[in-house]
Amino acid sequence: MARVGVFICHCGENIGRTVDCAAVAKAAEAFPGVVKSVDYKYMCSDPGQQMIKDAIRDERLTGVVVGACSPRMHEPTFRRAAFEAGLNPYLLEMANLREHCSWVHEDRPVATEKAIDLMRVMVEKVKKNAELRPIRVPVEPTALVIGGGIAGIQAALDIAGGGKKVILVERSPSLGGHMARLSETFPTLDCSQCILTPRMVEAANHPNITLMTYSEVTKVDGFIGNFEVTVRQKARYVDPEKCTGCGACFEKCPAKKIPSEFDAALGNRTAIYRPFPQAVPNKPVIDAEHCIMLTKGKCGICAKVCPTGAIKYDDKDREVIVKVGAIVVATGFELWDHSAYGEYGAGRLEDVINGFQFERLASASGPTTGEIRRPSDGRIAESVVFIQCCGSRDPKRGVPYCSKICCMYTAKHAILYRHKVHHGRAVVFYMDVRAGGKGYDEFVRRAIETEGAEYIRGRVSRIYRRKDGRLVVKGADTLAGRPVEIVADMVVLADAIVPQPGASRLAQMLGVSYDEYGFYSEAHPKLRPVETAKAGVFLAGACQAPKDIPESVAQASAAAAKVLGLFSQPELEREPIVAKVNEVTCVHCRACIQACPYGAIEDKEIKDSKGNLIRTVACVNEGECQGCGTCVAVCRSGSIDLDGFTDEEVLAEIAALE
Amino acid sequence: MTQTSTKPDAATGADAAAQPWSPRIVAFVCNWCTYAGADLAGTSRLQYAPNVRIIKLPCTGRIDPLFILKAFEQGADAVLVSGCHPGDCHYTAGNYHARRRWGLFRRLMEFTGIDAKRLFFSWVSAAEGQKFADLINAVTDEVRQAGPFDPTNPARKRPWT
Amino acid sequence: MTTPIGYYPGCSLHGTGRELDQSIRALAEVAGVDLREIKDWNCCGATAAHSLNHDLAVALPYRTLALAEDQGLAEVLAPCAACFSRLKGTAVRLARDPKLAQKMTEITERPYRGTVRILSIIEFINRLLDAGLEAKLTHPLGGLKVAPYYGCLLARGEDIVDDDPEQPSGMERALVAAGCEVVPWNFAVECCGGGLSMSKTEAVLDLSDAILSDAEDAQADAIVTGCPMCHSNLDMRQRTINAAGRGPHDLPVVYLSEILGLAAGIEPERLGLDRHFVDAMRVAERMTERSA
Amino acid sequence: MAHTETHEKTLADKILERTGVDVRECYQCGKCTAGCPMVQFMDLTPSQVMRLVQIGDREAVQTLLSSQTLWSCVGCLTCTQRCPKDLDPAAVMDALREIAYQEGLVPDAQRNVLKFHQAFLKTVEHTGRMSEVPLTALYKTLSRDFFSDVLLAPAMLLRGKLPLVPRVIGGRKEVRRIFKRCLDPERPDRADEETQEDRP
Ligand SMILES: Cc1cc2nc3c(=O)[nH]c(=O)nc-3n(C[C@H](O)[C@H](O)[C@H](O)COP(=O)(O)OP(=O)(O)OC[C@H]3O[C@@H](n4cnc5c(N)ncnc54)[C@H](O)[C@@H]3O)c2cc1C
Ligand SMILES: Cc1cc2nc3c(=O)[nH]c(=O)nc-3n(C[C@H](O)[C@H](O)[C@H](O)COP(=O)(O)OP(=O)(O)OC[C@H]3O[C@@H](n4cnc5c(N)ncnc54)[C@H](O)[C@@H]3O)c2cc1C
Ligand code: SF4
Ligand code: SF4
Ligand code: SF4
Ligand code: SF4
Ligand code: SF4
Ligand code: SF4
Ligand code: SF4
Ligand code: SF4
Repeated sequence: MARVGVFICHCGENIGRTVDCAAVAKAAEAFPGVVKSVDYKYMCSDPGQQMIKDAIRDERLTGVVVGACSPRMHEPTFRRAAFEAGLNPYLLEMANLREHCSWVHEDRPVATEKAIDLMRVMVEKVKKNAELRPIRVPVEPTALVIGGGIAGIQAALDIAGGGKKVILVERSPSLGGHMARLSETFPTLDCSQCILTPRMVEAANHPNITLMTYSEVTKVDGFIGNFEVTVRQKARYVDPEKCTGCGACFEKCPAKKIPSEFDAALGNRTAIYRPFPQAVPNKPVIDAEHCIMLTKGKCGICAKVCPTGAIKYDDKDREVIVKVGAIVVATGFELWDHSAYGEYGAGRLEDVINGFQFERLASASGPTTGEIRRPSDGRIAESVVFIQCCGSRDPKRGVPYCSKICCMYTAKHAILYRHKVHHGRAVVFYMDVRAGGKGYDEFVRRAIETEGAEYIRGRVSRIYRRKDGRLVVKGADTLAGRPVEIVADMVVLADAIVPQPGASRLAQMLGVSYDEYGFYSEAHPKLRPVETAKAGVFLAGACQAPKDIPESVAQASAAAAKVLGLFSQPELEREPIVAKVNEVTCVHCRACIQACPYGAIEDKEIKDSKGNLIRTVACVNEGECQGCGTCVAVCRSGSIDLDGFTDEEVLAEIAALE
Repeated sequence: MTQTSTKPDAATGADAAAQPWSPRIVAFVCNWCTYAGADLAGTSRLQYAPNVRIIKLPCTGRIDPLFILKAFEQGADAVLVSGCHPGDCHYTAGNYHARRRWGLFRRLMEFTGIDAKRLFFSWVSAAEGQKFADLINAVTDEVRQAGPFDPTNPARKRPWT
Repeated sequence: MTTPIGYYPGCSLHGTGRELDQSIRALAEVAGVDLREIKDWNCCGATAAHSLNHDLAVALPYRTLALAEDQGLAEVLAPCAACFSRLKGTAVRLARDPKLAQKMTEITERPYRGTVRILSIIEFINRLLDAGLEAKLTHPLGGLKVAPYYGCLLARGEDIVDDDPEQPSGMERALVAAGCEVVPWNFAVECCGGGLSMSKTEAVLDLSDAILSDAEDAQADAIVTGCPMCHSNLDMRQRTINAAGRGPHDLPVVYLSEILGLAAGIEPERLGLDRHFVDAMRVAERMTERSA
Repeated sequence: MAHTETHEKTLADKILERTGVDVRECYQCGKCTAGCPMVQFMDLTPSQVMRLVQIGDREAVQTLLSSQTLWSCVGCLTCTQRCPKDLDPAAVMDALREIAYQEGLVPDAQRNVLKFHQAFLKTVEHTGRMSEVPLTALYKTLSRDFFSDVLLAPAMLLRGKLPLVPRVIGGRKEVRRIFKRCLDPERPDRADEETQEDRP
């Protein structure tokens, strides 16, 4: 006889407000086979779990149903408790009274009735449940890190430092990401290159790290511990083995007028190029779209001047398949394109620039060697207006969220500008100043109080170029309650932070979820901020949400810790949700074999003691079966069933619906 | 700790026959996408019609035609099947197999005299809480329009309002 | 084009905006379009009704729409930008809000099924160009530099105007076809003070002065507009602006239809170019005959 | 000072009803103020108008309804076009102006705007169309502002832009009826009709 215990959780007010938990417990008491039914404020708390453990022992329970939050939240918690009390964890089920009931309905009697139904369904299921044992699968102790910005570099270094192998895949020709383009960094104003370059070099030289730049992930198969990833290495047209990085080629390349991605189009580069002098690897690539040889079949100068014969015009893209046990996604962000704002010149006013462009102007290695010169005529900007929240917090035409880092980098820009143009005027239009970090508000106050930036609270409505070439900025001072008009030489827009292009495509490939903007979703917003809902895939940096460098690095190290934790065991415990064949009834029609998406079902020959073949049946490979149950649904003879979701269990659930 | 003693506040246990008809919908959803989407609807506090009872399966590929028939036998007015988007299946292709079988489901239902319009298919991903709530409301409305499937079925003890 | 297009001149086209009326009619004739004035049309209520009474602001245009429908007109041209905005705005609201439509039927005792499409002067002229007017532009204006001025009403209102509200381009094609050079300038959608012209003259002088100055900075030979209200603020009041110590300005302000009329070889007087306060006949001097 | 008074229906609700604009969504960014061409002629900036509607206490209502701003807005929609929250301050201005007018709260300095609008509507009410001469004459009488603009009249006459005969349409009686029904919220004539029809 079944002896089922029922435990109804109030979740504080979360369930109790809408569901009459006591009534549910009372109703469950009357279900056949239920020997104990109670409700309690917080089931997942220590006393709550203890209550379950005690009941398992005292009442000799053969099954437990916890009516609480989503099993995606606390099923592991309660199953562990059951295990600790000596009950097979798969004899415990959860009914989702919170996400599927109390939070989505308002009417208390109706929600209460539904909660009772949900309990009855799970009680009937648990009575049919069988004891199951976890399955063990081997783990491939190599990590894949996608994205070579500061977050990806940090994650790779930490995993490599922990003694495991890492493959670091970066889409562009060099490591470094956006941080490589920054001049100095808030809140300490240290030089970005100075702190980043050593990390880049270390990553490139680390014996445990395999660097794959100019490469992209194109396919992901497998599951935690056993991913199979296809990486496409784009043709570089330069043999990295032979190239010494001498630079003779790009000095001579005649295709010179290509806007440099690194300099945010404020400077130019050649067709064969190295994105920036500290690039890692420090070897050029040929941009096939602009190379005269590759587009028109003429030129060939680089090959002529190259002392080592490293140029290969016939280079081809290559695909490599790598086997990894875990994946860290660190693909970063991009800036929103402010050409959507016609009132700010629709991206056509040369002296209206974005944050990266200002970083390049302020950078000693940038196109103006650190002088703040206007792109239009190269004059020193005597007056600069900075506009915060450009495209951010604009549900109508931009994005509704706050981009988080732009208050800080705008304060930094204002300070850097005042350092470089002492007599210059720096005006910042802001709506709020969000400077919630260590030393951050002090930094903003410094910009205002000691560096003399003028902060005006209000958004800007219009920017246009006057006859004399200066810009008129029409804003408002909402604190003074009046409009303000400022004439400036240059305007810097703090454009919103958005995911990098192609973010959702990669997410689909990886099977991780993402929000409506394309930022990747963490498994839990508070308690699992570096994991994704896909086991074995972790997040680092600004691909998850706007983040500054310290946060990106912290998350990268956290992701690395998760990976090392995963790699610390040679084998992984897997849920024993796998298919099983009844060899007696199987007629070997092979329908299941064809249906299984994982090729997990094989033929098995049954022989007598003398080794004579009696017949052949289907047989599931537990290591490969993923538990989808597709095979079960196709078997006409009812010979295959899925542990954890057997026909008997599911039919019992349906039959429990009143 | 409150031991069970309180009386249910209202309707619980009230005379079922006396209540007006309202749809009973059984939803078979996959664990990875739609179940999580329903969770997201909850975390986002999106209100939707209470007429659905969810049965969780690992994948829509697991759905046996028998389950659907059984649900109607239990007094369902409609069955909803919802899983991951095509191409997004947690199991690479399970939902593809399920989709291939839909035609079969429909024919089977017609054979057994159930109007195929009472069987709904949808894709709701883990990120689509709003879509889940909208889906439940839309299906409930549609079934409300269609009326009860078999009001005389003794298995249907009460409406799921 | 054989189907007639309804014509709603609106009050100002019989008075302050006479040259707009004249030039539209002349242009239609050249293009071979049958413009039919709506019989017994009434004033759209303009800013006044809009300012003081919601119902009236809808009811007045409603009556005119109902008349047009009754007279079998599927499309109505409202050359005055203010009238266009009131009529089209009303049509859009009626389509969205059946309750309002019901109320208006009661107030005006006239049914309206919502079949009338309202055309702005810009849409109308682009339509004429498509229908063959382009080929008839035999007297291009020899690189006349123009600043197209949309004001607020020919650019704003997402469901009323089908153009980019910040950087509209509706006039561009017609102006280029007429041989003009369109200068980039900043005040194309800046407001001139519109309907407060008489009661808040001071404000209008300020705003109009800024618009004229920017067009001059952009080295325009003329401002091109489609709105009689803008026109009267920029043209009629230009002297007042100068008298108030601003400027001094001397910039012709011409209607889009006048420009096209000239390019089509219509005599300037027939277009009303002699009626301007700031001499506009000099624009006509730029007409050059194109050898066929 | 106090924001705490409770009203049966707050001003924000009234505005929502009339315009569909929920002022609670305004986050006071000031972009409307920044772009408004008339702001230098206003005593409250457009964003302050939005804020006062949010507050909605007696003091705020009074300040709003007696403000010059309502009569300075030209309805150019610059604010509406650029509001990041997709609000419609221009519609809020319209609604407030209408309320102020209905409650007789027009500030003295803005009488002329009102007078002009009234003169305009009077002309239309009587003839069905607007004509410059009667309008100007009526406006001058109402506003007692005899001198401004009169200077332009001879020049306009000269250019054939001042038709001296007022334009009158056939359906002017009909237009008058429309005015009556719109301007008089009770609409007595309609009420009569209805009661008559209702009788068997
Ligand atoms: C103007 C500006 C100024 C800033 N100033 C500061 C500052 O002073 N201090 C501070 O702390 N922070 C600052 N930041 C923020 C800082 O830039 C970010 O926190 C940091 O760059 C985030 O690093 P990341 O590695 O997550 O992303 P990224 O730097 O964006 O790196 C992502 C990398 O992934 C690669 N990638 C993308 N997609 C793929 C793919 N599919 N496959 C392979 N590779 C891919 C990209 O090429 C890139 O190299 C500033 C940001 C801006 C916009
Ligand atoms: C009013 C309020 C509301 C909040 N609401 C939210 C919210 O809604 N969402 C959210 O995300 N965050 C919220 N927070 C923030 C949240 O509380 C903190 O982020 C979180 O508690 C930090 O966790 P912690 O472990 O770092 O520190 P703590 O929670 O402070 O834990 C530190 C522990 O260390 C112990 N300890 C201290 N010194 C010693 C010692 N020398 N030896 C041994 N033990 C020691 C302490 O006793 C304590 O148990 C809120 C904070 C406040 C104040
Ligand atoms: S078990 Fe779930 S429902 Fe209960 S208190 Fe914990 S989180 Fe809340
Ligand atoms: S010239 Fe040859 S060796 Fe030198 S950087 Fe270029 S490719 Fe490398
Ligand atoms: S072959 Fe191409 S990359 Fe080489 S020098 Fe010529 S243009 Fe430059
Ligand atoms: S961080 Fe600051 S500037 Fe950036 S969106 Fe948020 S409030 Fe605006
Ligand atoms: S479908 Fe069933 S009967 Fe056929 S081979 Fe598979 S288990 Fe055997
Ligand atoms: S349950 Fe799915 S993965 Fe496992 S054997 Fe069956 S079809 Fe294959
Ligand atoms: S622009 Fe919109 S959100 Fe900003 S203050 Fe004005 S009304 Fe409010
Ligand atoms: S509509 Fe009124 S408030 Fe809005 S910008 Fe124009 S004048 Fe200003």
